[in-house]
Amino acid sequence: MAKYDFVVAIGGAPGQGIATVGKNLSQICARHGLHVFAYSAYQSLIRGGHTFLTIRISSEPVTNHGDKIDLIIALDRNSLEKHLPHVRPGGAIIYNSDDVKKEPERDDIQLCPIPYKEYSSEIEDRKLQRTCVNTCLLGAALHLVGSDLDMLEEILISVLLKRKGQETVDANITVARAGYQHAIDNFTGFNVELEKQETPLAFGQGNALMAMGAAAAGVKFYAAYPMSPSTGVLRWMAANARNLNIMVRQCEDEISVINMVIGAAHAGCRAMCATSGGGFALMSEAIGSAGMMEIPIVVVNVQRGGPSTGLPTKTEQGDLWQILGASQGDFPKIVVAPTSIIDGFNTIPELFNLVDKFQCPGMVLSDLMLGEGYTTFEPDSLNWQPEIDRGEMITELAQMEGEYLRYQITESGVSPRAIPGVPGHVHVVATDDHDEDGGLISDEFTNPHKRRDIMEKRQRKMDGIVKHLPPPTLEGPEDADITLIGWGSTHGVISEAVQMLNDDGIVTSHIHFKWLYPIDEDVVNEVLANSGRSIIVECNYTGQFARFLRGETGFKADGHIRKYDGEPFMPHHIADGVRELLIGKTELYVPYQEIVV
Amino acid sequence: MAKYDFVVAIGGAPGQGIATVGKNLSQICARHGLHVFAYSAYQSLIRGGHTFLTIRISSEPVTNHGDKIDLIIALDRNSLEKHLPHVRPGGAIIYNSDDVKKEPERDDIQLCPIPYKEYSSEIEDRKLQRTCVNTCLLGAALHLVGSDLDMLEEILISVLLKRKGQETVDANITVARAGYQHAIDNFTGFNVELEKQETPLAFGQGNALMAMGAAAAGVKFYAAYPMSPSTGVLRWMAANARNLNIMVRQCEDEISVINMVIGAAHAGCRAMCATSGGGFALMSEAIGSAGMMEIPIVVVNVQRGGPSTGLPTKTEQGDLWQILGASQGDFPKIVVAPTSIIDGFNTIPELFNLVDKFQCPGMVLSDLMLGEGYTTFEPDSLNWQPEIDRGEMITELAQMEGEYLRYQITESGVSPRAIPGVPGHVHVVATDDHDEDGGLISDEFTNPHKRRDIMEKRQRKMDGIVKHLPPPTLEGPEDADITLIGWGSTHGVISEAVQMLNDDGIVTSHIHFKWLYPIDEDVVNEVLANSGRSIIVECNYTGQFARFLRGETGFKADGHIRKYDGEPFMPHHIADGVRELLIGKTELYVPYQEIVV
Amino acid sequence: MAKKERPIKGAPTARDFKGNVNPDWCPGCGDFGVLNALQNAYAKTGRGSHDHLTVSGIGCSSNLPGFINTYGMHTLHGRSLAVATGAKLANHELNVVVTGGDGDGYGIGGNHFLHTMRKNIDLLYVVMNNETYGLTVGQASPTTQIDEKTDSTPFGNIEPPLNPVALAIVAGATYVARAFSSERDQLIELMYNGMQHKGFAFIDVISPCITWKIDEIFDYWKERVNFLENHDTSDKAAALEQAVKTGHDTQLGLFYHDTSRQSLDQMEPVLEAGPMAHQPLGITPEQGAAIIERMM
Amino acid sequence: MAKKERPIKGAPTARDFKGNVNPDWCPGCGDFGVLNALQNAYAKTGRGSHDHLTVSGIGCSSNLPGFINTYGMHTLHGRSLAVATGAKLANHELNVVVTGGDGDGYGIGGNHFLHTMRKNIDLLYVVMNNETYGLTVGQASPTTQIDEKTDSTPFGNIEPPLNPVALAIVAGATYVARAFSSERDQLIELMYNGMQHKGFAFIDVISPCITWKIDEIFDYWKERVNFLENHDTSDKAAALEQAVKTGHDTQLGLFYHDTSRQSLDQMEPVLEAGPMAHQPLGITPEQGAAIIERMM
Ligand SMILES: Cc1ncc(C[n+]2csc(CCOP(=O)(O)OP(=O)(O)O)c2C)c(N)n1
Ligand SMILES: Cc1ncc(C[n+]2csc(CCOP(=O)(O)OP(=O)(O)O)c2C)c(N)n1
Ligand code: SF4
Ligand code: SF4
Ligand SMILES: [Mg+2]
Ligand SMILES: [Mg+2]
Repeated sequence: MAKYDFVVAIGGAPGQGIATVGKNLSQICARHGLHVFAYSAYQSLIRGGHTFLTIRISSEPVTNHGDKIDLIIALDRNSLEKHLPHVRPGGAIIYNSDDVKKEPERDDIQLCPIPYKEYSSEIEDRKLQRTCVNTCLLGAALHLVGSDLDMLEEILISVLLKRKGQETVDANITVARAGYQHAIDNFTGFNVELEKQETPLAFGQGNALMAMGAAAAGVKFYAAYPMSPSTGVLRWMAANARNLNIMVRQCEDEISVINMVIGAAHAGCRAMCATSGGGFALMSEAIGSAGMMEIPIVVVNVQRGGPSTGLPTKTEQGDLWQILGASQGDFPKIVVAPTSIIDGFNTIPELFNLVDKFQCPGMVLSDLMLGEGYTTFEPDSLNWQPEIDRGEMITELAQMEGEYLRYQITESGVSPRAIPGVPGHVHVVATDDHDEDGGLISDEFTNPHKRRDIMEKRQRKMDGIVKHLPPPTLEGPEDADITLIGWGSTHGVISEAVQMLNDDGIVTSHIHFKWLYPIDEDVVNEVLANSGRSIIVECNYTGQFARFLRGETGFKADGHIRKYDGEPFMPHHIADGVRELLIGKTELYVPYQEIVV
Repeated sequence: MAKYDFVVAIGGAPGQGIATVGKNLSQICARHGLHVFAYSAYQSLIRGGHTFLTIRISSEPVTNHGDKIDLIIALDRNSLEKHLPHVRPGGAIIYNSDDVKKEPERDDIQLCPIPYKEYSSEIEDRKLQRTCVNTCLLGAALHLVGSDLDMLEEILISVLLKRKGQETVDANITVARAGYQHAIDNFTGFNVELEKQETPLAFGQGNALMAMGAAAAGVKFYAAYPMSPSTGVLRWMAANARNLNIMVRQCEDEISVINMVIGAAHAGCRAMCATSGGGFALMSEAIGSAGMMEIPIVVVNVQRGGPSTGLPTKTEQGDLWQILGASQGDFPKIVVAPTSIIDGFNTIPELFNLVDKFQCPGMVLSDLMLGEGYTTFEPDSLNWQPEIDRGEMITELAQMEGEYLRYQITESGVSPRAIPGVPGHVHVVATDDHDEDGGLISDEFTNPHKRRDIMEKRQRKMDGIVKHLPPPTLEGPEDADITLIGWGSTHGVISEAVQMLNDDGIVTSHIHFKWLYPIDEDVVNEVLANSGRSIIVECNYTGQFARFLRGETGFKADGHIRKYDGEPFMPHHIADGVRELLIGKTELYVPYQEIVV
Repeated sequence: MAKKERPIKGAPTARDFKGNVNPDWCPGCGDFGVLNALQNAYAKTGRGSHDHLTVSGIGCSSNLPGFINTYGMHTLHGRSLAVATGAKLANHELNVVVTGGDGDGYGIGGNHFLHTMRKNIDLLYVVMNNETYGLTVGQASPTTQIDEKTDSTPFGNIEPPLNPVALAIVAGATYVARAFSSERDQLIELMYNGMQHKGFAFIDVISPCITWKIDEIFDYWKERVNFLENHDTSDKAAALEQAVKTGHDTQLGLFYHDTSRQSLDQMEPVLEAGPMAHQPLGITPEQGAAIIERMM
Repeated sequence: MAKKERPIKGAPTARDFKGNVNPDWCPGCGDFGVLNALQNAYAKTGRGSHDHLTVSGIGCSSNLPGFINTYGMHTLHGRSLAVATGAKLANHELNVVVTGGDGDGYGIGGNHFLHTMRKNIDLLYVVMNNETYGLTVGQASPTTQIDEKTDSTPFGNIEPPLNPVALAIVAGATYVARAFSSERDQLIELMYNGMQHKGFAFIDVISPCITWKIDEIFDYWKERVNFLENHDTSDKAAALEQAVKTGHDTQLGLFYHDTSRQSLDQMEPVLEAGPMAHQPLGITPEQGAAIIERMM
């Protein structure tokens, strides 16, 4: 376990600046070389409602928001009342005592009221006074977690001086110091100390990291229609379009998005788009067209709670069947679910090489937890120059033998593709089924044999793809009693549950799927053969992955842990589930969500 | 076997009037009380190309176009040359000898040239002369199959007199008689005779029968965007809208279609739409919204060859995964695949009762073979007054206990639904997840417990649905060596293959699925437990049903017969496949399509 | 939470149309004015709350049906007009009002907008045009001005905005108006008349977003708007001329009103027997026999 | 079947743009004239066949790219403009021409039509308007006239047609014309000038369907069309006035030509470094480091 594992949560109303407090705290940690994972529970609302940001701080990399809350910073009375029960015994809660009518009732935690009005009385600008309260509470929090104030002051200056001016900086620093001092004088610090590491860490949001991966992969065309929780990808792309020379377009709808991406990809760009479930549904017809025309594209689905408009700001792994079934008929395609925020960065170049090689659509299943969560990472750990393999692409006139056939029947099923503009290779790509030259089979004549040949050519690509996809990983002992099986974003939280269970004497291993489709039945069954009593963990109602895995491999799990209330798993949800399943009470465990925001 | 089983095929270019010849012949048969099944192989073209219509005639009901061709009527030289090899030994081919340059070479069949020019020399109108050739060849054909001319003459008069006038009728009758007489004088009739039955039969196209089922079910709102091969449903609806008082709307696209249907259904109509794969893809987002708002609708997907625009005029069972995966997240839904043209009629009222009862979308998987094929049936065999059960629907103000909650949490998961306009029940339905009253969970506040409750309420409906769906049928011996498993439209052709195999001493049974989703694992496994060596027969590349069935039940078939060249199975394709699989050469048999149009 | 329809005594008032849920819009959002005006316009019709159906898509503005005491449908993003058309044609006795945003209606919903107008469906369509995608935190919308810096155009928008009023006149809407959410009386009047109009009535309402367009709120618009005067609303060419002039600096009022065309429900013979939703289900054995007759 | 690009010697001629597949349209279909004119217009540009990209949706008319010797994309029904926009912005050195039908473009594709015009994407869009859904055997389309009996309206159409030319002018197209497939020279001229125009050029071409609209073929149209004369194509109001007048009896010619606006590719700074498809892939370690810097 990490030497340092501490969870701070910040509660307040949207618009109260929770994100800024969280960012400042995270940045202080990151500059100290500490790791952070943050998850925000909020509503599909611009103002009003309630936000609860959980920041887990650790000396080791962290992949989820953990199980407990050590310290809460309550930015308003509502948060104080709502979240009082959520602090672990021995933890603390910081709040502005001016807000409080009635002393909070809990004697197993440290109550940390700050008389903000007193400390801010010298700030004349009323609005400024109001907004500085966050900094004051944060100052106090820093003492509690054993940090000094230097880093916060540095950050305040660097962020606020230019944008807001000296007065704002001074006011913030004054109240930060007052809060800090008040904490020294009145509260007991936690028995932890932020150790400064040599190298500070960077930190970023999952959507941004995926966009960065796309930039590294050579994406030159990005189109989108805003949709939570995928909009962060668009935001990053738009902000970086000019300095990185990426064409970024916001379209009239998701149908236009994907069709533009197909056009751009056909014209030679690496092209990508991201959306969420409903937008993906609208894209599904065109995904089939990319399959038929054999145009490589990447489509990202950052899942949120469904069905339909569902829970726009909540997480779920509920779009697996939608992505597997997207568009009519059979065609080659690749589906991948990144297993962490950083893996999201790496997945994009990996997937682009595959779709370029096999000329088919590639689809990424991320989710709100990964996409909107943020995490720290080593600043030089990202591979900015991943291998770029564009496959059999003809970009200039070369000596050819015979005539050029866009859909030439080959053993691999892959036919070299020429980009419009290249002399000597003029051809038509079509969504109607076609012969080797792109001529419509259905139109000019009907020829079941040609159809069969071209269908088999296309589908042969699947044999190549499946060989290129790494099998699921097996972590932990080979002869475990329990094996947790998961996919995509839950890797971190399952790993942690596995560790808890092993620490508890329940010998547990973990099989995790990143590459979801196609599946090599034999290879996967070999990995699954190492399972103990198997439990599939996923964040949806019907067990979409369990049903899919069984269909592809015949594997039937012994138990299931599922969550579909919109909030992501915490490690103990899984560990508790395993214990319940072990005593045989049920085959399906649905954890109770304790923290209600 | 049927006493009378005779296959006539008609070949020619589109626009040559093949459909009319086919219709006349079928009508003659039907009026004789003989059964007919017709399938037309054609291209996505208005003129040009080639059409090949196969009409199977039998004294028993027929469900597919059979295995052999006894007689071909070649309307042009191209058909003569192309289809000469397709006549079974001992069969015959009729053609206009004026067309022929070189005598066709086959000595195992009867060549039946008709010197049309000679017989039509008295027709002065050139155009009329040209178009009458079909009737002349049909006249000859009628002799060969042992019919008299009376019925044809009757039909010609009833169809042509009003629309085209006496001259046309006379010309047609003259050449029909000449063709008939020429056949008597020159050709040997087949050893069959059309026995007039007491009661003539009706005949119609699959799409029309489905539309008729909808009318009987009380559909009052039908919307569509034209798409082959589903357009026949729109055509029937449009033609019958006024006399049956059905609102029929053609929309700007399929997205509009389904959303209109949802609006109409919410306002209290039984509402339906039909499309094919690509249009269905566009509808998928809204299907989830019907699931979330709990609005009962019926969506028909008449499958064609995919992927993408694919083969617009060819058949396939390739949209199963698309329909299973339509829209993000989990929500209650029902998927059914009619097993015959007539079953298409019955399925619609059955499904409407279910979707009304469980307030969810219902989806029908038909295909080109069923939708565009036509068949005879007993005129009074259709149940025009099926039971109509609209479920818990509130259409007028009644005494209520307490307040009305649209999404009241109930044990069955079904909450009584009030129709807009009813006093005292004002409420909002929403695609965002919501509380019992329709208030947005995601918007006002976030409450994972409410979310879980409402999700479980919705999904509980699946328990009720699954109990209402009949299990797959098992036909044939319980201890068969071989069991063929199919779904939807292939029922007839598999049945026939089963009979062939049993006649051949291979003891074979047949398990067939009509209701595809949800599946009751235990019930289905009980049926499947009766399988011999199991072979799944389906009309797609990846074995979509096999993969789905395995996922839901764990059942892994021993072998597979699949076809994906656009043409439907013929019985011997399946029987041959079983024999091949029996000798263990392969686990997957893909029949060769002999008849290339 | 649960909503209970309040029995209305006597002529309904705007209060009777207040929903049980309080609007969750940002304080100061223009949509409050639109909601209020709509409640007043509904009241003015004299009909009970169950006689109205308010349909929306997705967006801040599209949350409106939740805040009003009528039957409501909160449908998919961009699809409100299609759903509303279905509902109206299924029961044309309902007063069906569609509310939504510029992104919802002119962006993703653009095709339904076009064709619903062409078909002259008898709806009132109220667009709360804030020139942004509010709910998704402020990206450019189809009405965002050139050069504007937004979440999705941090270097300034390079795509020119569309002109909803001009488009509506050309596309076939028969009642076309522009309003400002702060001009309450005019808005109520336009809405009420739009409900009375048989055919597609369209009101583009400037409804400022105080969160993402902080520089374009009340004062900003107050300066720019003026009232359409001395204008013959039956003159299509004149309406179009005014509409094309109308850009960001804009005229308020009724641009076009065509009373000569019938709405689709008036033209559809199958409605002669009353609303579809109230017609008897299924067909008679005689009708069935007649169908079979034609199949023999 | 296989197609081999024929080397072009000297200035290309229309013959060089003949595809290897013969059109499968019904003999007499108006689309033949459009195909022929397009081949001529391509030739007139003087550029080789590989420099052009012809993009279509699905429909009889949309089969055109298969019959012409340029790069081609036969995309989904209704989606040609979106695909073409992507291709154009990915390689703006290509001459991208979009061809299709009225159902494809004004029906299912209506929203792309609207927004592609608004954004002034540098494309030539040629719609073969036969006022029907040809390929699906003759249903009503968004340009089918009132009362017309079609496959989907056996009792007569009750939905009025839209006016593509007026719509295009209002929506922001910068080159808007109407033509007749039998008026070959004018059509070639309009197409060629449309290709030269930087921005969205739109030509609605009357292209009769001889199979489903047997009463509205050559002679019928010949009587109805006349040429736009003494018209100032730079005057938007005048163009609109003419366009609104233009119904089924129609004027041929260039209605509107706006040379003042830039096309989107001209406004987009990331294209200064040349076509996206030719720019180097990926980013430099320095760029990566700068990104990380901002994340610390
Ligand atoms: C298919 C789909 N795409 C995207 C979204 C995300 N989305 C929700 S609201 C919205 C924009 C709303 O803008 P507007 O209609 O102008 O309403 P406003 O919030 O400005 O009132 C978007 C893009 C969605 N819900 N569904
Ligand atoms: C999503 C989708 N819906 C429907 C169709 C069926 N479809 C093919 S072509 C066509 C209409 C074509 O009409 P138009 O564009 O006017 O072309 P025309 O054949 O008249 O030249 C339709 C509805 C389709 N291919 N895809
Ligand atoms: S974000 Fe803008 S549009 Fe949305 S509620 Fe707030 S002010 Fe209104
Ligand atoms: S059906 Fe009409 S549009 Fe299609 S090819 Fe024939 S004439 Fe042309
Ligand atoms: Mg808006
Ligand atoms: Mg057309």
